[in-house]
Amino acid sequence: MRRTRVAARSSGQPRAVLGFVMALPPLLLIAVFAGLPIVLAVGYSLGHTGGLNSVTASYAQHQHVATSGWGTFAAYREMLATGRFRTDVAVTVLVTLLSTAVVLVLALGIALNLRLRGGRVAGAIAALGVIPLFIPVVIASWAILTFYSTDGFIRSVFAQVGLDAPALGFKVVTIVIGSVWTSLPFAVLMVSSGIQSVPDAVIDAARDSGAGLLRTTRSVILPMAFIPIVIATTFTAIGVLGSFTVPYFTGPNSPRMLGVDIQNYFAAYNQPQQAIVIAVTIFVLASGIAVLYIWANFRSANSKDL
Amino acid sequence: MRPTVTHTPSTTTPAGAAFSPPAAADAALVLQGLNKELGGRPIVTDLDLAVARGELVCLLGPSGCGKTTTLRMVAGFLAPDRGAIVVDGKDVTGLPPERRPSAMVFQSYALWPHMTVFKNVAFPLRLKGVGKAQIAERVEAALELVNLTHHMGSRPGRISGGEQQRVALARALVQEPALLLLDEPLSNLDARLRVKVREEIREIQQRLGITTLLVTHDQDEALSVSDRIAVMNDGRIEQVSAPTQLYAEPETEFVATFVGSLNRVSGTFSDGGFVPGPEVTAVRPEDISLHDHPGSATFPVRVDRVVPHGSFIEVVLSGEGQTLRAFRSGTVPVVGSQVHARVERSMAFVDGRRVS
Amino acid sequence: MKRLTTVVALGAVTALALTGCAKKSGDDTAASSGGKTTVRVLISGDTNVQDLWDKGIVPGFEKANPNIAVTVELDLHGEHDSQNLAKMAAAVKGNSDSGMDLIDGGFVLQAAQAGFLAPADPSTVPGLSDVPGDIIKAGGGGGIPYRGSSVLLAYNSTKVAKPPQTLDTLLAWIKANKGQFTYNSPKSGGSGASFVTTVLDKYLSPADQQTLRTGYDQALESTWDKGFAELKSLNQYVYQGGVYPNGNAQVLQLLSAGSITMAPVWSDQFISGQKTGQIPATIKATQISDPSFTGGAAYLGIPKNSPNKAAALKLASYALTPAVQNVIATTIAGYPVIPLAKLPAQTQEIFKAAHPDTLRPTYFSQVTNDMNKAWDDKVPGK
Amino acid sequence: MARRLTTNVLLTLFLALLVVFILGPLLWLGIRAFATSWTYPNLLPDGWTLEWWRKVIADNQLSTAVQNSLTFAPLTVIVSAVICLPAAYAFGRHDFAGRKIMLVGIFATNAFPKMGLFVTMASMFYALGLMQTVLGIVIVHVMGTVVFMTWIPAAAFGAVPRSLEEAARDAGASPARVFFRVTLPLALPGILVAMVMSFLASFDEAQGTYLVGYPDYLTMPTQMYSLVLNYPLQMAAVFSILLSIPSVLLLALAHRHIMGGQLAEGFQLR
Repeated sequence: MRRTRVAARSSGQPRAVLGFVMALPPLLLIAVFAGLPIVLAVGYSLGHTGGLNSVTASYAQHQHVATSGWGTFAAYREMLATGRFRTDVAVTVLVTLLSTAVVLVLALGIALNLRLRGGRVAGAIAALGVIPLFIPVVIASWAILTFYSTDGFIRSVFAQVGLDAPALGFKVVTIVIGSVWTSLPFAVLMVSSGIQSVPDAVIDAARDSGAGLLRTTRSVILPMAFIPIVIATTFTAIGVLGSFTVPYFTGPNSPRMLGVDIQNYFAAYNQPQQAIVIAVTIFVLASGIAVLYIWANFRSANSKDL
Repeated sequence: MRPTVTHTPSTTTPAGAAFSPPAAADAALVLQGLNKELGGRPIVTDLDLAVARGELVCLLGPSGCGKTTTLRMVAGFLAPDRGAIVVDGKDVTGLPPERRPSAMVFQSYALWPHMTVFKNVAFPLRLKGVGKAQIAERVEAALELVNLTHHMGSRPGRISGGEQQRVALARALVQEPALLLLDEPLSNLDARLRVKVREEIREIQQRLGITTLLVTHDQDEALSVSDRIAVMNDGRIEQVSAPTQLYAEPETEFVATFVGSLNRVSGTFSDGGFVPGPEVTAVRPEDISLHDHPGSATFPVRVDRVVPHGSFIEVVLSGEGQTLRAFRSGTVPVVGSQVHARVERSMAFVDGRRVS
Repeated sequence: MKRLTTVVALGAVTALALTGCAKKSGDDTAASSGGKTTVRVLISGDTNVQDLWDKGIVPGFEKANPNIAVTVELDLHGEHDSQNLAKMAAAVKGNSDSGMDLIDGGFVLQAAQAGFLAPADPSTVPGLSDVPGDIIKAGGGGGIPYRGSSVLLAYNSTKVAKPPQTLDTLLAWIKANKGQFTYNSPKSGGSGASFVTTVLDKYLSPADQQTLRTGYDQALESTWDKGFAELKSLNQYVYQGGVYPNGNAQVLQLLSAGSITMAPVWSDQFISGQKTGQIPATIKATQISDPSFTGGAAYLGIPKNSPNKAAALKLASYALTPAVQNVIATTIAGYPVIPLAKLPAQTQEIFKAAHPDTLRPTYFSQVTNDMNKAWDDKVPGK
Repeated sequence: MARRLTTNVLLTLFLALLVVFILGPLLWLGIRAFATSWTYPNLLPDGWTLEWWRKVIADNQLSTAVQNSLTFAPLTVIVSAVICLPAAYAFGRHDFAGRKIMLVGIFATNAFPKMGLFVTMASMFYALGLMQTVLGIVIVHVMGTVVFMTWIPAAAFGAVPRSLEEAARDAGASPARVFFRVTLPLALPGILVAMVMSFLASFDEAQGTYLVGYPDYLTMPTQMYSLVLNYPLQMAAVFSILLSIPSVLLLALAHRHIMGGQLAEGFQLR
């Protein structure tokens, strides 16, 4: 199927030009309204305060101005020297790793249950996992905070039987809970679609060869659904990495995730240059994750036999 | 969940089977009173079958007749509602597929695309905990059996359909199964390859003396490779017989129609004429002879159409208010001409059962 | 082709129809009626300030100036201060309309510092002539002080009979009553900022305090170290072992719900909250001394290039009239910034001990920004 | 048998926890919309009331926000479709230099936190006269939908068998007719999913909308930030329920297609 699809893509000279032209509008939109601001912002973080950046430069505090032609890393050096920033980077990475791992385990559980057991219940579980997709993140964050907070559901239930459950509001673990909640739908959709598309016959063949369910899953289903799983992983990780709303509502004052730090450096500390340094940090981390995505896709493109 | 099973499998087969079924002691596979409903619809009903050691039995029937369901019950992918499956005297009905001594070749081959040919074939052995050196040896032997040693390092996606089919066969054979199950193994191959591969399969099966159950809807395939054929219709076995017997002496109208070509009329041919009646008369096209002149028991017919088939000619005739087809070799009759036909041999069915 | 045209046409029509559906928030009021000037007020703060504008200032102003309409928008806790400041900066540089004519609170002082605001002095805002010069000066040239408020120590009288009277006794009380005290992070609201400033000031000489209130001196910020060490040592004694809520309102909620016993709160929020019943009568408030909690003026700002500058200036000046100052005093318990003598006797009585002149002002805006960051870096979670 | 029982018990437990995890917070908040007050640690509110609904409906600012959100989301979907679908067709059907790089590039800019771009964006929007305009807001919203609107339909277009189009051409249909009668209907499920995702993305956008739209155009999410922090929790609950209605309708409409793997297809680079 996949091979024929690729083969079906036409590549004749005039059609190729037409295709290129048709593909341009969204790219131009992005280049102008996101690409250009990104370039300017990175320039500003390197100390270039002229041009459109002069607006920001006019009110910024603790600004580092470029002394050489290409700029200065002074703002980056300053941030890296800040213990708080290093802690926040670490916490952001930790929350990202934890959330992604939990999301992946849940999504795999839901998808495998749907694939191997099937039936109405399994379908209902999968549908349940997709519900958060339709709830605005602001509401979700707020609902989760009230659910786990001091007077929330969890503590209320424990209090019924006389137990004192920990309050989870404003903790790092609350950010993980919130991130898992909001990221689950995409992962469930990706992973279950990948696992659903593993044909019955190859699973049967593995069982017939003497593999139990666990072994079939490990040796056949997971490798065959590898790309959707990688995509689910990378997009979940990138999403959590740069998230603002969930940690802003549910997280503690310290340590804080980088997405919230940006807002604070902008608004509360009036240090836009440092805020952009944080944004660039997130971008660099996200790019690292994106490389995994691209590698997986090109790997599959090169061995066209899946 | 399942009924208690006697270890003396039934030897009763559908009425009047000419080929005597294997004695219980010989039977490598016994299916006893299998029943299966899917979605509230009976798919397999009261199915009994015994397959002798080293025998190749074909389950033949139209799509939806329950033959694949039967095979999947034997393999363990489906649990029968009632009945028992006994392999080599051991009741395996309750076992999951991975613990059954059977190996299956799937219609779609079901090769694992992320493993090389070698790894595909080696996988069952690795699961059994066979040593590395022995795996290499046995995989190589299996691939040699199907003539594929040169593709050992290839991914399944890079080799042709016929080759994939042979890898699937090697993967089943390498397990040295007590029972080989083939689910429409040739249906995804083109006509020429199909003939070649089925001969290869038969040759390997006989060389290894491996008990085999093959599912197909293709009568040519069934007739050419089987020791015996079980024709299925509507969840039941209609007849179990050797190929020649099945063709020559179908026990039911369904079997007669499904296997080979058939002229079917309501009525009888008697003394060179056609008499309409309630019973069904079936005549194989090769059992109608054509003559230029009238003779005993001939009746006049007109040649409507001539369809050459290479080695023989199919002649479409009309006469006595019927349309008949006859096969002949040699001279080609002129379309529109008047000739005389004689029914050399016929079968009669009442309510679908053979009466003469 | 016909189908294509139909689809495109249908899409275009739907799009156009939808464009018409987008609703400007000013549509309902005055923007549509011709000939009127509209002053767009942006409040960066809490809801009680919005109430003040909606009920206390705007109706009277519109009545007195039939040609001017006022629309009021609230940006709670200055949630979007960064967007709004960016927008104002870009608008001033590019000489376009920022969509704001008068800003109350939030980033006003930051904007004043950057020179984005129309200069404010008695010549442009006549009402300012009644306001003490120091307060105007702290506005950075563009900020118009229009009300004052101070931070008080609120406590649950059912649990505490005799509240602490000085900072030192307060700190001792916090340590003696684990988990019963908290304050909001300074960046999220003034009451927390005031507590932090007050603890920091404890270790600063009066001269240094004065320097940080009237200008920016980064070198002097190193003198905060002792104060931050003190604040850090409080972590384990604070609510849930170091939970600092976001915003003044959340602290009040914790206090009202009985989750904590004591907290710094804004005087105006506290008084109006008790009026509406959101804060139970059992919660009482007092001022501490040595040093006292800070308080200060809230500032208005008018962007340099506001198209409705004249009307906005008029509105700012109106806010300084004795009548409005009295409304501020009575509705949200804000401190008047004009001499008390100009106000009714009843109001004079309430505020005689709490005139802005007697309040300890907060730090200069840039210093506050640095303090916010330093607190974030040094206190929570350490 | 015992093993199967254990599996079933574990599975039921997992399911129960998942239900609590996913639906619990929503219900806990939802019930509040009808609660007078709620005392810890009771599992149900102290009393029931519809008072908060009346208050939300009476609040003019909130209803304007609802109306704006319901306007901008479909508008964004239409504009995004017009801009992106031809590109999606090109990505799905043509092979040209830089095709994959362009596909990745569309996503790459999304990984940069938007919060870092407000200042430059504000300057640009002023320079182009887009500040406080419907067009400006739509641009901000469309930016957040481009990935969905190109990637998913591109995969859907790519999956339409060439032979079906050729058969239609062979039968005498013009290229445009083939596109509208054959290609588009077959790719429609993918496009539908892209539209749903775009709608939700637009519906959720808050920060950029505030930058460009303030003070003229405020949407539900921009109001939601102040609402949840400021109004009584019950009103936030009412608002949450209202906000979820369009989403639930969408869920009902497109559930089959979304679960059907259209989304997943779109995210694989081909």
